[in-house]
Amino acid sequence: MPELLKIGSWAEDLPDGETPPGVEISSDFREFTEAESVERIVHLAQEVLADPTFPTVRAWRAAGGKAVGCFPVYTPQELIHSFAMLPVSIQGGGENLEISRADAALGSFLCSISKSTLEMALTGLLDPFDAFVFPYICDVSRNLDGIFARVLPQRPSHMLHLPQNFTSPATIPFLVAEYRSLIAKLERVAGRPFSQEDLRASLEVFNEQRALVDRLVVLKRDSPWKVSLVEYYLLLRLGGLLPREVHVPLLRRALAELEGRERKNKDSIRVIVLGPFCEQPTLELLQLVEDVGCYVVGDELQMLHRWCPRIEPGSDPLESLATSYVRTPIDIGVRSTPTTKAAAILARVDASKAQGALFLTAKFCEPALEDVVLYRRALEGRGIPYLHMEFEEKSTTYEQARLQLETFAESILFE
Amino acid sequence: MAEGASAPAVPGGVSRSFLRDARGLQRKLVEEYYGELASTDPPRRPVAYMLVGGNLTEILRSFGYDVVFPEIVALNCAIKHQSLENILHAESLGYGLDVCGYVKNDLGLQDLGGKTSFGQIPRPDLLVCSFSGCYVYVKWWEALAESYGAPLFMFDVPYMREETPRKEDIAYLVSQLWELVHLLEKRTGRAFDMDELKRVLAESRRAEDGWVEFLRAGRLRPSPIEAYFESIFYMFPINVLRGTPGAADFYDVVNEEVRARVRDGNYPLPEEKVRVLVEGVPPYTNYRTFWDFFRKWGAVSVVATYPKVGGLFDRGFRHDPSRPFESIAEYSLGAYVNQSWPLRRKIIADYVKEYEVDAVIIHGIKSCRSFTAGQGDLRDWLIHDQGVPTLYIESDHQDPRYFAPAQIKNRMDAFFESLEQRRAVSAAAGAAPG
Amino acid sequence: MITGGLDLGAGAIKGALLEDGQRILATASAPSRGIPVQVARQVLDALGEAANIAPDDIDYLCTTGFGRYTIPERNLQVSDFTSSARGAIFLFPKTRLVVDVGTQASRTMSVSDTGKVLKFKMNEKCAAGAGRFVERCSKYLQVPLEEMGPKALASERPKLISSVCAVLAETEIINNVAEGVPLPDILMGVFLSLAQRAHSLMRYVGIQPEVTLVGGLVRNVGMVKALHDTVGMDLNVAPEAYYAAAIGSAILGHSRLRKLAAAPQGAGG
Amino acid sequence: MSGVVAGVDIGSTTAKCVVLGEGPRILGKSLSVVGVDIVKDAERALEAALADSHLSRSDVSFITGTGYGRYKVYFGQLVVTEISCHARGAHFLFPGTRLVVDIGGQDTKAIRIDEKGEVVDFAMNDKCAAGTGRFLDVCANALGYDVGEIGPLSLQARRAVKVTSTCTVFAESEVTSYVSRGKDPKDILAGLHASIANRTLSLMQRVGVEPEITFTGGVSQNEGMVHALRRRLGAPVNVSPLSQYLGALGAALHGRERLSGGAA
Ligand SMILES: Nc1ncnc2c1ncn2[C@@H]1O[C@H](COP(=O)(O)OP(=O)(O)O)[C@@H](O)[C@H]1O
Ligand SMILES: Nc1ncnc2c1ncn2[C@@H]1O[C@H](COP(=O)(O)OP(=O)(O)O)[C@@H](O)[C@H]1O
Ligand code: SF4
Ligand code: SF4
Ligand code: SF4
Repeated sequence: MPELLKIGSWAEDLPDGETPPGVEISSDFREFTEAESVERIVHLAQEVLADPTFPTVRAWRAAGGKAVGCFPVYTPQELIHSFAMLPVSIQGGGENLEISRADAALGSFLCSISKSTLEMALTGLLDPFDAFVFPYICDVSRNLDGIFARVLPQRPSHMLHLPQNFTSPATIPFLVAEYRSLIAKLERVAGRPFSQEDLRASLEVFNEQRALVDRLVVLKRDSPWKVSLVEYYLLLRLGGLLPREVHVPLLRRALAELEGRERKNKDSIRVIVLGPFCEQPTLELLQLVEDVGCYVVGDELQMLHRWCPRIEPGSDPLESLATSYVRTPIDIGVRSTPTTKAAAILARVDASKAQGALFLTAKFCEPALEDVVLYRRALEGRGIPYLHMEFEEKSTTYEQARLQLETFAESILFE
Repeated sequence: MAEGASAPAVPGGVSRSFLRDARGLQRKLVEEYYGELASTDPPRRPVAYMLVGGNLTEILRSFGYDVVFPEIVALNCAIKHQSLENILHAESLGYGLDVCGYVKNDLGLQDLGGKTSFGQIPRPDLLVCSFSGCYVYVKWWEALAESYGAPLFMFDVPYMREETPRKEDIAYLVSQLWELVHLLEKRTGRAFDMDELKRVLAESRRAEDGWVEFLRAGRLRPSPIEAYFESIFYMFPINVLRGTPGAADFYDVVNEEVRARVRDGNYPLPEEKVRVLVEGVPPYTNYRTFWDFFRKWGAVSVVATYPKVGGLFDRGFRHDPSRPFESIAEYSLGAYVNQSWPLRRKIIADYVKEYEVDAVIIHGIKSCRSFTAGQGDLRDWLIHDQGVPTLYIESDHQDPRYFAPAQIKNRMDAFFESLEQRRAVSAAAGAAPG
Repeated sequence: MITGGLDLGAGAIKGALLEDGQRILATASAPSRGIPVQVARQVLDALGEAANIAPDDIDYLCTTGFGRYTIPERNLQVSDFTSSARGAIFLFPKTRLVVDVGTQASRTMSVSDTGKVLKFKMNEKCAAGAGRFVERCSKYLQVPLEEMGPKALASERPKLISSVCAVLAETEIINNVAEGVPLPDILMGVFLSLAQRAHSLMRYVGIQPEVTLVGGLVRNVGMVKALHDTVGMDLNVAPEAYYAAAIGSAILGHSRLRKLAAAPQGAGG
Repeated sequence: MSGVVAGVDIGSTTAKCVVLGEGPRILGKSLSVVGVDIVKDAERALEAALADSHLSRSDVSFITGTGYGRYKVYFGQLVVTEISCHARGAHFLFPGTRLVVDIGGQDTKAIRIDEKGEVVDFAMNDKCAAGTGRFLDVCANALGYDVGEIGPLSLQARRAVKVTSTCTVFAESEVTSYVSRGKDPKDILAGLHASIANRTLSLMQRVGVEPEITFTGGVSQNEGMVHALRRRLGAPVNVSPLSQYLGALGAALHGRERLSGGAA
């Protein structure tokens, strides 16, 4: 596994106030299309993540394109794509962003991702975007939309109500109407009308991406020693930052290398990681999990790219898109669970053959926090060990995390 | 500025003598309500748990259900200083420090057996989640469903981003209401009785008229009511007893009392110096202490947003027996927290004008993101765009550990002190121009 | 075979020497100030002196605690939970739940009959669940640390602290003093508040019939009483329990050494 | 009746007293640590300031209390919050001041004032004591320094270490962990100061950053902090050796206004 690169101390080195030097990425994404090895791709991905000025979006704009920022967990990015705009997953500002103004606007007891996203809006870092979508995954994401309306009035932002009643016959028509409201805004931003044909084509592009993502997920589950958690995560994460047309071939090349990798299966325990569906743990934390001897064989990272296996465009692609959201049961903290939490967690543990569950929840992320209790009760019933830890975007010390992770691994490994 | 004191200047125990019969009646209603719920005399009516925001009390009542609002149970526990024990218990079950205090208080209480000083809270036969304005509702009801094994009906209410809902929103809601009706028919073996629902709705409407009359009394100068603290007492009937004759009668008593206050000059404070709008959920565990911080400065809350979590009746909405399902759908869209920030800002701006507000106090809740996330931006908007002096303070609605009296008092003192100073200065400037 | 265990805590470095993983030869400690390696050497010297052996006579050194990676001459390092659990089982073989209140953190863990950690939990951020808080109280209440416990025992109506934050709690205490609350009641209030936090950690892990206290708190009779009263059951307390983590790591070192001796080809540490 | 007034500021950490003669003349002042008996501390603070000004109690015609312990200044005739007092004090020393930043033992405040020294808006650290003097005290202690030393040391840093924990309780462990990783204490200190400057800026932005800024409170005696704040703001900041006394001075000024029947 390539050594985890230490990037991004620009905030330390430069006098405050100066804008950081952007990572040079040629406007046609040549570096990504030419990147041959996983090692190189991982390196590029780390550079992109360490740079809060959205280099991939700037590159896209340089070529004259428009971009729409999407808050996690689920947005129908296919719709945005169908307008030939770049849908980009905004997942916080990373550990280098100083939060100074967002704290005041939002309040103290909120997850880092909401604060850093607002901070970026207030400091101009989101200027490369033409519009924003905030899905109703939680009250914070929802409220951010209304704050954006005030602080960035020139850039439309849209709050998308994702339905929670999955059995009503009226749900799909409602979601179609929701999507139509979004479409109306996108039409204005893109300066062109919505077209079913374009959406159909976009669905196919996303289907291709999903198929590859599935392969990666299966690889991580079945042969976790072949792909490290950091590699796995970065490959997925790029999916929301690069044009899909660049990501798809890149992922294909990476998979070819990873699937053929000869590596030793280490004496690690198999764990499933739950909770980081929205705010993302730092790379250091992800690496730490595997360093102390845990193979992650199931997770909730970057769910957008693996929400459903594939969407058949059908005669009404918009309805197909809505149907796929409503009809794909996903057990995740920001969607009401159709079965019970106990059944859901045990099924997931069984599917991944995990020996333990690791709850990595973002500090102050209520949707994640509340599930932990129901999950742990179910796990205890089956005698499956678990550990719950909270994380924040900004952490420089991992002593407490290491201590707990080590104990967790030791408690499963040693007699 | 407060006078210095030769004796300890602790302003405890300010009298609240303007409160008369209504307060006693409210106590009685609460006691009766929980008393009935707790009674084990057969035949027991089925019990549904519901949330205040966007609640469907009328429909459940028309099927003969008793309704329990865990939020209100929780706030009663907090007022009676019984929340911490429940919260600590919930934390030992694994609910983190940052989970909504209502949820922890309720789930802790349930796990401890549901016994409160005001009665035994019965187990639910049905859980109706009106997902209107707070995502935590979804999580909370999932947890209840899991621990009771009771069926859960998810009533998904679209968030309001425009002042008028789309027709698809109403269609979605009405369809869900019919699904609920069918579920209730199945569970009770009773046929849905539209006339009964209409009768209940008419009672609701009467209570709503009375409640609005009370709230609007805050427009008088001086205000005969304490719109924030007093509402804590009087919200119970409008949220819990709506649809019963008792609720409407209650507001008749309240309004009679308010009229008498005006007649007798029996105001919340001898002198109303500052007219305040309060935004946010109250610190129930310490609301009396909090109230005293207002009284000390002659500040009267003439309008508040919190009493609107159960519906924006004062903005014109009424349940309508002639359009039963549509009006219920509109009601559930209209919970205060279900309004987007731009709509909330507009409501607040209107209140400031209509109620001649001098200052706004925002009370942020540490463990509630639905209400709180963005209140800092609201403060900024009020001060800079609206020119209204605004103070932001933070504690918790349920968890007494987050109420730091000295700090809150310090901020309130400084805020009112500076208001008073600026007034004195501008009064002096007005008296002697040039 | 002599194995050493070093517990490099945030407040103090504690050490233990064991013979054949069964007999305690010596224990020693020193406050963590300055460079951990140097303090650790002092502790090792003190241990050697007390047991009357030369540093080279230590066959295997196992570290634990906050600074477990800082000692270059270690043969193995284990987490605090793992070592405290072993130490507790050594001192009280029927232990099923271990409570450790140290300088920075309060921890609790349930253990199997062999001393394996089953479930564990440490205090969250924002919770004043740790010994440093007691130390600071000692400073501004002007009561020496050693006297706080005995003084607290005289309390009749303990004054609990409501704030979860250590810093805000200090203000609260100062207020209480100003309002004339008797010192023993304030002290006991502090201990009871900490005990309640520890208790909720214990409940999270699951209360077990036999509970053993380890770490700095065992030296404080007030804290022990507060925990006893809060939990409402008998708790194992022993002076050696202050060194439980060090003892536990020496034991773990010993079993590792035995394994290595049995399979010489896999040597290394 | 003499025109001598006194202001007593009982903070969370220190008690300050200023005795003010007629006109802008400070006759005497005192600074002491607050202990557990606040009532006595207040009296002692007054006595010490009187001694410093060679006056006796009867020479003072009006006493104002401020700070956290203002209600314990039983011998005073008026209580005012320290927010109004710092505003008044800063305005007195630097009349152009429009924004006052007060970092004390337990609170950080940003106070926007008008040209008369009246408070227009203020914000205080909400969550906790993070980013206050206490935070620096604890960190200094963890590194084995006295608070007086850490400012100058931080100025000698070569490369600031990034400190993320703003929680006073946990910053200590972060600092200790940096030490054990062999980081230079000067660099750690620079990081600590930068992190507080950042927090403070966030507070200042709540009320609006105004052109003339005066830094008050005990922490303004810390050159490292002054430097970090200036750097973060990219603008000058007024400081004076009297900065820690501005609350007490402001209290005295409020008393004087009251005495002369002015706007108060
Ligand atoms: N003699 C004593 N009397 C009372 N309390 C003590 C004594 N010695 C240590 N303590 C308490 O124990 C704590 C240190 O515990 P310890 O287990 O050494 O922590 P760590 O492992 O984090 O260094 C101190 O903060 C203090 O509160
Ligand atoms: N000479 C100094 N150098 C650096 N810091 C100082 C100095 N004097 C005081 N301080 C800081 O000031 C703080 C106390 O500030 P002060 O304004 O007196 O607090 P309060 O008013 O809350 O009692 C202390 O916590 C300390 O960190
Ligand atoms: S991290 Fe959690 S609380 Fe924050 S925006 Fe995401 S889902 Fe919401
Ligand atoms: S609105 Fe706030 S207080 Fe009410 S349930 Fe939701 S999170 Fe809790
Ligand atoms: S200083 Fe107190 S409130 Fe702030 S983070 Fe730390 S423990 Fe929590």
